[in-house]
Amino acid sequence: MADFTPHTEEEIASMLSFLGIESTESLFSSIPAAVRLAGGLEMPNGISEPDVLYEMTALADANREKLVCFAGAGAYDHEIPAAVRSLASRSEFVTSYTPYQPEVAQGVLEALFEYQTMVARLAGLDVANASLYDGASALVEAVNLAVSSRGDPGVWISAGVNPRWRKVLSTFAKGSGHKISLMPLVDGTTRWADPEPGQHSSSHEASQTNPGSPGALPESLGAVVVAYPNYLGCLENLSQARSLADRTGAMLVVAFDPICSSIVKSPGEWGADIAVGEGQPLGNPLGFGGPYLGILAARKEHVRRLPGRLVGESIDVEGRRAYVTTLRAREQDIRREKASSNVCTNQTLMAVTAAIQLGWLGASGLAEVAVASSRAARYCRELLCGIDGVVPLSSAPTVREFAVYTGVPASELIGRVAEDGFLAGVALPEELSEGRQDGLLIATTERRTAAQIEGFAAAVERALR
Amino acid sequence: MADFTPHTEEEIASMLSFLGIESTESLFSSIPAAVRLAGGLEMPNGISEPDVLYEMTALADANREKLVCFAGAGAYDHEIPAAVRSLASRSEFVTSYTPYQPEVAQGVLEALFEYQTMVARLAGLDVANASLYDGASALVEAVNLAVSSRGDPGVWISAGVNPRWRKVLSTFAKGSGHKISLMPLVDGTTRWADPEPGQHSSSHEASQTNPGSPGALPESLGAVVVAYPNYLGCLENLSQARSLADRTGAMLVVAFDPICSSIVKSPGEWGADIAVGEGQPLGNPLGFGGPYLGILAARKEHVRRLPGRLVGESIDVEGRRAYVTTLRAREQDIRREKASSNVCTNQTLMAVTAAIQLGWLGASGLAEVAVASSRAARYCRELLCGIDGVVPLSSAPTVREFAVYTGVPASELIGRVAEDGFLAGVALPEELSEGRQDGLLIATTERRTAAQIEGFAAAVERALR
Amino acid sequence: METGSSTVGNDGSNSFTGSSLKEGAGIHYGHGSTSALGGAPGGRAASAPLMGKLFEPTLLELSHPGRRAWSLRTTGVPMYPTEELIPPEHTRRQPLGLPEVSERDLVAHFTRLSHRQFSVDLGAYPLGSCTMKYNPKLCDEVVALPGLRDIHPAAPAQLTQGWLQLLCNLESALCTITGMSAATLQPAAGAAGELTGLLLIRAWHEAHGASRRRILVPDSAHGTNPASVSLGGYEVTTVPSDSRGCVDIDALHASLGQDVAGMMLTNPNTLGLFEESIVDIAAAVHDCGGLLYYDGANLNAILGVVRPGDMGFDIVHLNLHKTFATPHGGGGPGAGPVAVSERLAPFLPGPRPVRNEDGSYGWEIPSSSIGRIHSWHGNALVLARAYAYILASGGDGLRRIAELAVLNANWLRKRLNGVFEIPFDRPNMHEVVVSASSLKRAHGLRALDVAKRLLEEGFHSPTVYFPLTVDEALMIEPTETESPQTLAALADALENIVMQAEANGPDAAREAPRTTPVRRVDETRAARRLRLTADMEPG
Amino acid sequence: METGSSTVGNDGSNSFTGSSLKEGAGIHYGHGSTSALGGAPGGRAASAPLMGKLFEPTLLELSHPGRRAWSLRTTGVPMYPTEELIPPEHTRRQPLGLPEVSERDLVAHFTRLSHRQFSVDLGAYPLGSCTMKYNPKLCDEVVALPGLRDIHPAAPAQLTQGWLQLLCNLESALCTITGMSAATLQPAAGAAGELTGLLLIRAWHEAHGASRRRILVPDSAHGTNPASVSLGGYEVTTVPSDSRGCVDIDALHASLGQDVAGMMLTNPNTLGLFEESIVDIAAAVHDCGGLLYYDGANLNAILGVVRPGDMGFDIVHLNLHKTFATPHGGGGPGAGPVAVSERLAPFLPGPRPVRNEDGSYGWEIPSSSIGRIHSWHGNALVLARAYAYILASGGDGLRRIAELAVLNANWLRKRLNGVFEIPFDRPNMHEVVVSASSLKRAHGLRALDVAKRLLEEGFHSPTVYFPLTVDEALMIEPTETESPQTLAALADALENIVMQAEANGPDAAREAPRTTPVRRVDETRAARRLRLTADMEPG
Ligand SMILES: Cc1ncc(COP(=O)(O)O)c(C=O)c1O
Ligand SMILES: Cc1ncc(COP(=O)(O)O)c(C=O)c1O
Repeated sequence: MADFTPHTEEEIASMLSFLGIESTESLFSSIPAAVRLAGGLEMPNGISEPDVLYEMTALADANREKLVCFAGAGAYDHEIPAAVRSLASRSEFVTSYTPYQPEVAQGVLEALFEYQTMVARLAGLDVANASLYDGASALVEAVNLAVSSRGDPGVWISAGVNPRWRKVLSTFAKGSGHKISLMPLVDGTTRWADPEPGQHSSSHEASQTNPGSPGALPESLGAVVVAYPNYLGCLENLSQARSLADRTGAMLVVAFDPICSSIVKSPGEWGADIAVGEGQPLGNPLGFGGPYLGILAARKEHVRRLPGRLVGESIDVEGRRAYVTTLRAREQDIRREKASSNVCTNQTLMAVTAAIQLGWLGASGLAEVAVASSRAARYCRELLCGIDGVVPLSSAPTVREFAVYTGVPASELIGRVAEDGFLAGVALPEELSEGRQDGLLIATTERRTAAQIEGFAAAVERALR
Repeated sequence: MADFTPHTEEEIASMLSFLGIESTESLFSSIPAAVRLAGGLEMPNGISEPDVLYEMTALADANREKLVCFAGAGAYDHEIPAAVRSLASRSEFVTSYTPYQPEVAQGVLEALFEYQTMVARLAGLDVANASLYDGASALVEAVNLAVSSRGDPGVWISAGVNPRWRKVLSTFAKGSGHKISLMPLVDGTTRWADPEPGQHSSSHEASQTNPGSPGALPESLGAVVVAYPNYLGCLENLSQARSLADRTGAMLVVAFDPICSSIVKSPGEWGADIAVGEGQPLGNPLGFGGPYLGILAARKEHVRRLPGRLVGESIDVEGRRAYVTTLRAREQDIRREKASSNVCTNQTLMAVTAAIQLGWLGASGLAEVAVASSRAARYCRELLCGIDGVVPLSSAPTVREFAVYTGVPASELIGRVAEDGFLAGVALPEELSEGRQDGLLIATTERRTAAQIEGFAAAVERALR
Repeated sequence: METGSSTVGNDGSNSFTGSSLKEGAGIHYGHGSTSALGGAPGGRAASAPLMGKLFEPTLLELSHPGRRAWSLRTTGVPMYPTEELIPPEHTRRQPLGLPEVSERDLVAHFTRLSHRQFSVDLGAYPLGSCTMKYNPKLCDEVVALPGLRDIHPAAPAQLTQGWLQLLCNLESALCTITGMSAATLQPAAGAAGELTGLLLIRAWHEAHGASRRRILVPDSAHGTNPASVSLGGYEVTTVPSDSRGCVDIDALHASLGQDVAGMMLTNPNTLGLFEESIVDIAAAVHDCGGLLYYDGANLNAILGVVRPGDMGFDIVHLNLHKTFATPHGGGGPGAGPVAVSERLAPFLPGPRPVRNEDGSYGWEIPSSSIGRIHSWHGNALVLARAYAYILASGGDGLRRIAELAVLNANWLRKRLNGVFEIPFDRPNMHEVVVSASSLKRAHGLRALDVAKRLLEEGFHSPTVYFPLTVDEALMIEPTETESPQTLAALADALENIVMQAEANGPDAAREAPRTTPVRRVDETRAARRLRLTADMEPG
Repeated sequence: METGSSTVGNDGSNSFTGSSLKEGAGIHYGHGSTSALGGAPGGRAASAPLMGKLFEPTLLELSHPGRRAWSLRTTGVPMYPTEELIPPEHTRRQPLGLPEVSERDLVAHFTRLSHRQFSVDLGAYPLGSCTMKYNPKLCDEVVALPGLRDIHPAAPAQLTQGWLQLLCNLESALCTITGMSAATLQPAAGAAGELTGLLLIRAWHEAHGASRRRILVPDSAHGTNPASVSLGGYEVTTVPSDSRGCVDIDALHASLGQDVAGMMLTNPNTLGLFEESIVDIAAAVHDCGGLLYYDGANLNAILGVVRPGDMGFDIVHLNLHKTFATPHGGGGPGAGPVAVSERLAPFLPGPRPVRNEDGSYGWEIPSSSIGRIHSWHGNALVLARAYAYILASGGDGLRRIAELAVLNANWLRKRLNGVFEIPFDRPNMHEVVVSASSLKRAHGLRALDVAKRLLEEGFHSPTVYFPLTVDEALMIEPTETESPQTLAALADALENIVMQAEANGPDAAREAPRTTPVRRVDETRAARRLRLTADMEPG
């Protein structure tokens, strides 16, 4: 068995004798015998390193990894260059803890400062924190921040926000007590219509039923939440959301995509108070959904209420520039039940990775990734919509992702097309496809070649025959 | 295209203007126009990183990598643990030059000092150098050392020494003028018989004809060279070689295997003056034959004539322990045409890797690898020799490698068995198989499972039917 | 672009203020003046300030317009003009402002940053409560397997059977280890697990018609516990510790009532002490209808020895980045699965990976699920690492881990007795809390000074000032992967720090660290003259 | 086991001399006394001496009997007793004496060693003649492809078509770049290539019935050139340089004769100067029946600009670890392919990879082959890296590399003019040699002092005292991957060193380096009190 403990039996014996006890069992004498485990864990004994690798490889082989990826929905198959992989896997970054001792943690701290700067610039806002768990948790934290600053539990959220993120928001709303109303998409863009007064539906219901019918505008709200581009890949004009927020005193929370943001208006340009996003596309692998990177950026005014870690620049006693976590009084280890969030362990390594990836791409590279992904999407959309029976789900402009109806239930289609070596996309939930089952969400990245796209279109055509 | 140069066009322009020249072309004005290349290299333009990876992957996929390996012959399929891979690929080790500035090269220097210590212990000798190119070059350097110290160009070499290494020795003997005589194997062990006086065959002929007939013992020789275990995997008693060396004033050079050496007598125990070996099995991948690691260890007396780099312990001006390359006066950059060898760039990274691997294994682990490999060989040999028509090539004791006759030309058999997913071994040259073509050399490592060995034996049986 | 606003000087040994610049030698340093930052101009990435202990310029300062590292695949996709792709009213106008560097400078920058960072791989990291053990390199290779790494999370079950099996196997291993019946792997960290647990408590009570508003939390609890309670919509009732460092049973009884939804507890607690009355505590909480939540951050101490389920806990979160050796990544990622007893299983988040009757694997939403708590399925690659670690360790290895973690911590306690005050000097579990209060009284030295001085000796410092219940606390968790020699060296270093203070006064410690990449950092200034991005003018 | 014989002290700041040991605290430090080495006892790997600049104990000192890192595959192979496997007369009796450490300590040790090592990835490395350019990470991924990395070299051609194609493609790319017709990829480094080339010269002359005994080598040549000549069985005739730093043409003519087998030349030469008379030189050598050998270590300067073949060279070796960016590994591995003109192709080493008529690939031994010169096919994975680099760069990129390498070096020459003497101050190629002789005259400072002082600034030093033809030589090769800002910083640093010496005297440089992991090392002691292994008693 692989054993990562160094102790020899003699060492154990002499340490025990230093402690004046007989056996390691005696180390546990403060544990009531009644609850102690007799006979050890009911698990196989340990195995060697190559045996583990063998078992894990068998599991890995049981996944269909070589499918050409047309799925997105918040997780994108972008290129990760060797330099980024290599730097991000340096063990100093990988095996260190949260930078509690800044004197020996300038590596992570400076990288996070760079991350905060770059993400703030991408979002067009003043500040960004040093990461949250994922897009969903960033959304939850942003809404918590908005609701608690504004003192109003009312949340209007566009159905164009990632439905899985909305579900997470609903789950946590049980604790925080937010009142969430879901605003439907019509032809791919949000209908910010007014729900009946008093008709605030709890998010849980909202996410389980189709979007309710519009009602009246409430006097006050905590947050207005919209996605740009939205889950269907569509770009919508956010002016209406911004004025809704103004009229209700709410904060405007924009869920943005850090890749597209290089070519489309930034949350800041649309007037967002807070921007949230999924940072996976910035150098982190698909990894079956994690670990990803929750992005949160905001206007300077909100900085003392921000959730999560913040790195600031300062100096050391010799006047040399140095970085340190700051505004710690917001955090749980100091403020306990009054903290702005309970987050402690976050996704630092993913943020460091994102900083490296953004450094590798630079302004021109990031825009090129976005443009190339969008070109691929356009080409793919053109080919698919040329197939009998395939129609676009909306007429709104899309960027690097789009939705179609195919006439065949999406899950079935995905299964058929997989046989030809393609992951066809992600099945749309009925709430976003007018109750239909054949809504398919398709994404492309800069990695998709014309040949792959053509092959994919041909496979879809065969599958629909 | 992937471009690793940082210069922007403006920078180039202003640097040129600082130099007072117009274009980069002018940088080359000292090159006669007549020989300058017009129109650039006739090669495709550069391509991007992912495109390169794509092309290289296509080449990699055109090799049959998943064959279960029963080939050895100096290159062995041992386990390389993740820790070794990870440490050996740290960029400080990978991207540094020869440690000319010891103040900033203690990492490589200390690792090499550890390597030298461990290799010397393995060989049972006093000192080891910091690596040579591969087993063959270690052999060549050892013979050069022996011949130049003893002042006699005569070299008696056992046919049990790796035939490819012998070929390299013969090639370089053209320059150094060694007189090489090949001593045949009889039933797997060297027949140190005496060639006719004056019948020294030049190595080139020797390696192209079958071993000549025995003759008389010369008065003096430079080197007596023998392998342990030899190319057929056999262990032979080296006392005779030692006394031959004694009688002729030659140095005894033993080609040893660093893995087996943990369980069989070390070169030092047999009385070797110099030990050479191939260090690939110590943590370096098969890699289609390189980069590997030439091991050379020797008795202390020879230290001032050793080829290659040597790291010694010293102190810095503050009295702190420090390592530095030493006895530099042997080397080409100081001694030029009088240097003990021309080696400059060596295989440092492979030596560092070997140090890490030896550290991971420790004494018990290395012996366990050797024992497990030998058990697998024993099992494999038993199963194969139970097949009709398969007979062992010799009756001498073998360790982790052995040779058989199968009745089918080895190259043909290898081709057939590959279809079942096994690399059956290495075809023996006719000089080592009594002129037959069906000699097959088979090696096993600790990675070979019983199931693989049984599957292999079954595949061989099918192939022989 | 950002150099202009810099507020810092340099260490005086900088030699790059640039005649090259003055001479019109054709080289321009990025966007800003170079002198403000003591010469950290664009692009000068390759002159390592490492040796000279200069600061490392930021990537933004290394930027030089027009430089680039990137190259993208040749795709053959039609080159639709950008204007056709993005309608003008949606086009970004703000400059992106990302750094422009060569790959060479990018690599140099982050490699140099890595040399300014302590890590487990460099030395002992006895940071209490954090279980900074060795992270097997084996697991790095596991998560680099393309069949795990490159799988899209929305790929349907039939295409991801390997992943689903892995997750199911891990869930069942975690249940075996904790003595629970089912688990969710979604929570991305311990705190997320806590909040999940609180929502499970809420859902359970709601399903049973009860409305309860309080959660009991010991005063020694980790800060995430009370923070999670608030986010779960509950009130925190703090339960004091008794003189032995454990939950004060009388106070506990006094705090209990019909409005108590549950209690959070870590056992061993943050003092490294096992709550000996755990069975009584469980009974008391259960008797008044509450649920008992186990903060599993300290599970390392009891692996294979005692199980939370057997102690009476209803809900358990585990910190895989502690107990199960997934590396901490400078602050994350982690994973905080939550395991529950049978009665709570229907409330677990979903979808959950399940084994179907036919042996295949699929997803299932529990009947009364509280809903989803992660964008996808949790920090999957972290989960894979933990699973590999569990396979490697096995039942026997896990128990050995606990034994040696506890042995190491007890050895340190006994060895440090007399060096520091040990507030609760009795057999401890995986960590020991000592107090620097006598140093404070005698020499005005604080726990923080000891911590900083220890950095000079090449050790990471213990956790300081936690738990809050101990004055000048130093919380030391050696973990099982440190050798006895390392423990001895650590103890000697600590002892020498104290002896040095006694012999020569407090200055050495107060001025420490002097040999680290930077010395003590002005935290007050960081908060007052806030500069969180290179664009922020320190206020 | 090795601590006893240590001869060194420690830096005085060591705090580990161990009360833990004295107290009988149950911990023993390896085999030896701990005090001799200032407390570097077995197993104490995890206490990083990094920060405190203590030395790092060797792995052997960290060893503790019975400790281990290894675990091997479960195979199910019958457990034949060892006695049955090895006859007693063959059994090893000597103890192996390998270190016994935990994986955790192994990782810590080598990670800490890596922090004591400068590298390209940390900073500029302007080491003349070595072409220490950035090594693309891309190539690390290429050679980690199992389909390249895990292939046995004896696997027959039909199972290794990918490798054979790669080698053939590389050979043809190298021929295109050098203007030659065929190549061998076997030589493991430049020096091996040189010796191969000399054997080719010998074989050629032998085949033409000539017996010649001398090879001409310029005085500025790299040491491997004359060393290889000797090993090739030839005598070296040194050709002096003229006042312009190039081959003295008159002296060349005087040296030529019918016994000259050939001449070795690097062009640009080691002064970074292009041998302008190359066409005449080639004619002269050819005229008397000699062959012209090109030492390709400096090929970086002329990629895509001029080809050795077009200059008249018959044989060329290339240093792939220089020009083609394969990393140098702390001293190796490299690869030194040799390309030749058509008339020499039949003599090349074999077997050579070839493309068969049917498009498949195989091996072939040239008709008059000099024989094999590597155990297998050369440093294959290094070759794969170089091939990937060539693909990425392409014909256009290779030319750009030469242009920028030369531009950088010329910029430095002009910038450093006045700072140092420049013995041959005219347009140079990829490197420039300056002289510290005026510093020596004025302040007694030597090139070595400048080099050591530069280390403090975070740069690796240039090559010193080479070429031998320049007094107090500093040979600076920036390469094309360093940015103009890096060049400026390097030049400023050098200028400041000189200015500092002029203003404040030589002490700063003489005492340098002070900020490196160790300071100047006593080389004389290393050679006198020789200790090459931990077992060797310094004599
Ligand atoms: C006792 C205890 N509980 C809970 C947590 C929170 O875990 P996480 O950081 O994964 O959110 C920690 C982590 O520091 C802890 O030590
Ligand atoms: C000019 C010159 N020639 C030859 C060599 C020898 O090459 P290698 O070190 O690869 O043997 C070198 C390497 O330093 C060199 O600089």
